[in-house]
Amino acid sequence: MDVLYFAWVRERIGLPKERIDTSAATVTALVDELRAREERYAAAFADLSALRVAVDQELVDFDAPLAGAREVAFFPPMTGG
Amino acid sequence: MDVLYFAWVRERIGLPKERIDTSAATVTALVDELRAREERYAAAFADLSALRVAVDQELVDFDAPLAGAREVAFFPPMTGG
Amino acid sequence: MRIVVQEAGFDAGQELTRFSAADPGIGAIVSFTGVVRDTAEGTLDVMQIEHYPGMTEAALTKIAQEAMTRWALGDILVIHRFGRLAPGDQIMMVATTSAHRKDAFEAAEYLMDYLKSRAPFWKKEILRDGAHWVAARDEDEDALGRWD
Amino acid sequence: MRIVVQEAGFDAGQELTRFSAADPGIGAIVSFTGVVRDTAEGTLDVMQIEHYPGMTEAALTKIAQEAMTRWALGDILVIHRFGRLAPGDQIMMVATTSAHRKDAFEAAEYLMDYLKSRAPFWKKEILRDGAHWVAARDEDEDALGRWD
Repeated sequence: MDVLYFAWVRERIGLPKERIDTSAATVTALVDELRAREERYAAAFADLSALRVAVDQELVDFDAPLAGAREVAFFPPMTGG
Repeated sequence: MDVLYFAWVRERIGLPKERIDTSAATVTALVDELRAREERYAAAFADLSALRVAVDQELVDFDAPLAGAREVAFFPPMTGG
Repeated sequence: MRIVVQEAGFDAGQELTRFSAADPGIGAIVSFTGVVRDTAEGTLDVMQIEHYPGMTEAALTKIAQEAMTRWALGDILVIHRFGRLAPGDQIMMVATTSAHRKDAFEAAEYLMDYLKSRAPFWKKEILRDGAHWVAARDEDEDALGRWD
Repeated sequence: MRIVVQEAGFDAGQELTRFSAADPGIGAIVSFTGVVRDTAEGTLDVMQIEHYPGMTEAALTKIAQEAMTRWALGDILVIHRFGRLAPGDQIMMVATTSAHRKDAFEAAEYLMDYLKSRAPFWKKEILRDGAHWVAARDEDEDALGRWD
């Protein structure tokens, strides 16, 4: 699965995209796996209320299932316009 | 005093502007004078709810005083934009 | 603040460019452009717009000044034509600038609502088979109520 | 419907002219243009806009399609830039056409409200003395509530 990071999440983790093999059933489970990896992930995911997530380019909640997902993206609240 | 007519009021009365010597104290009194003149005025002023009036280029009510007024204008509700 | 009442045509896009360039420090620019619409049957030859010279400029200025006091605006542009227009011609435009989009939007809507019902313009449609003065619509008068 | 996400600059006035010309039968055209604002102290060097290629276009298209179903619109234009912008640069614009001004205004405000908080753009201000990501504002999130 491709995992993408944007804005300060990308800066904190230190890369824009990576391939991750996971059997996590939900976004939250994936977040827990990432947090356990390294300090920079734990820091980026410290406060989920400051983050948004998209699965296959659709905004979803953190309890969304990952079955069949090809791409998950984490980023802060959007600031377009 | 200059009396101006616009839109269908102008067409019904048949002129855009005329000079009128009047001692009418209010717009309504002026309207009564005009109505008494000729049928075309009576027709134009038949329904005051379909008319608007400006005294010296400010929208006013029909009971507005005319003391010191230089210019009175009658016209239908405005349709700008 | 720029208030223009003219017979000549104008280009809303060019006016927007000029208006925007006047204050590059502003964040939000809203514009409204009104265009002469043909009838559903395509029978409109001419839209004739009559106005009250002198009072028109005064009324538009007063409306714009009121908007400047109600919202935090950088600038206001109002252009309104009179005379003989054809279907597809631009009749008028208003534009507003502000630091915030909400102010720019609200002020533009306010300007339009008041311009519709309080600026001395009257439209006559010259159709292929007749002519008539456009009647004021109750909903345009009612629209003013939201600004009380 | 035209949705454009691009790095290059654009001219809102020219875009408005082109957009308006596409359907001369329409009566009302509303546009909103967003411009990069400097800080109060004049310290902004660059506004850097990051986006999520693919999702950005999809999100903007979805927002525009929703607006088309909610209001009686003729057309919608959305342009949004990404990359490095300078103070005074135009960031984005939306424009709507409709037979009625109320629909054109409301739809443009709806597009702006959703674009602000639901399209995947992030702004970073590169200042003379540092840099920071622009935080989302509660009032922008709250603005969505009025469309429920």
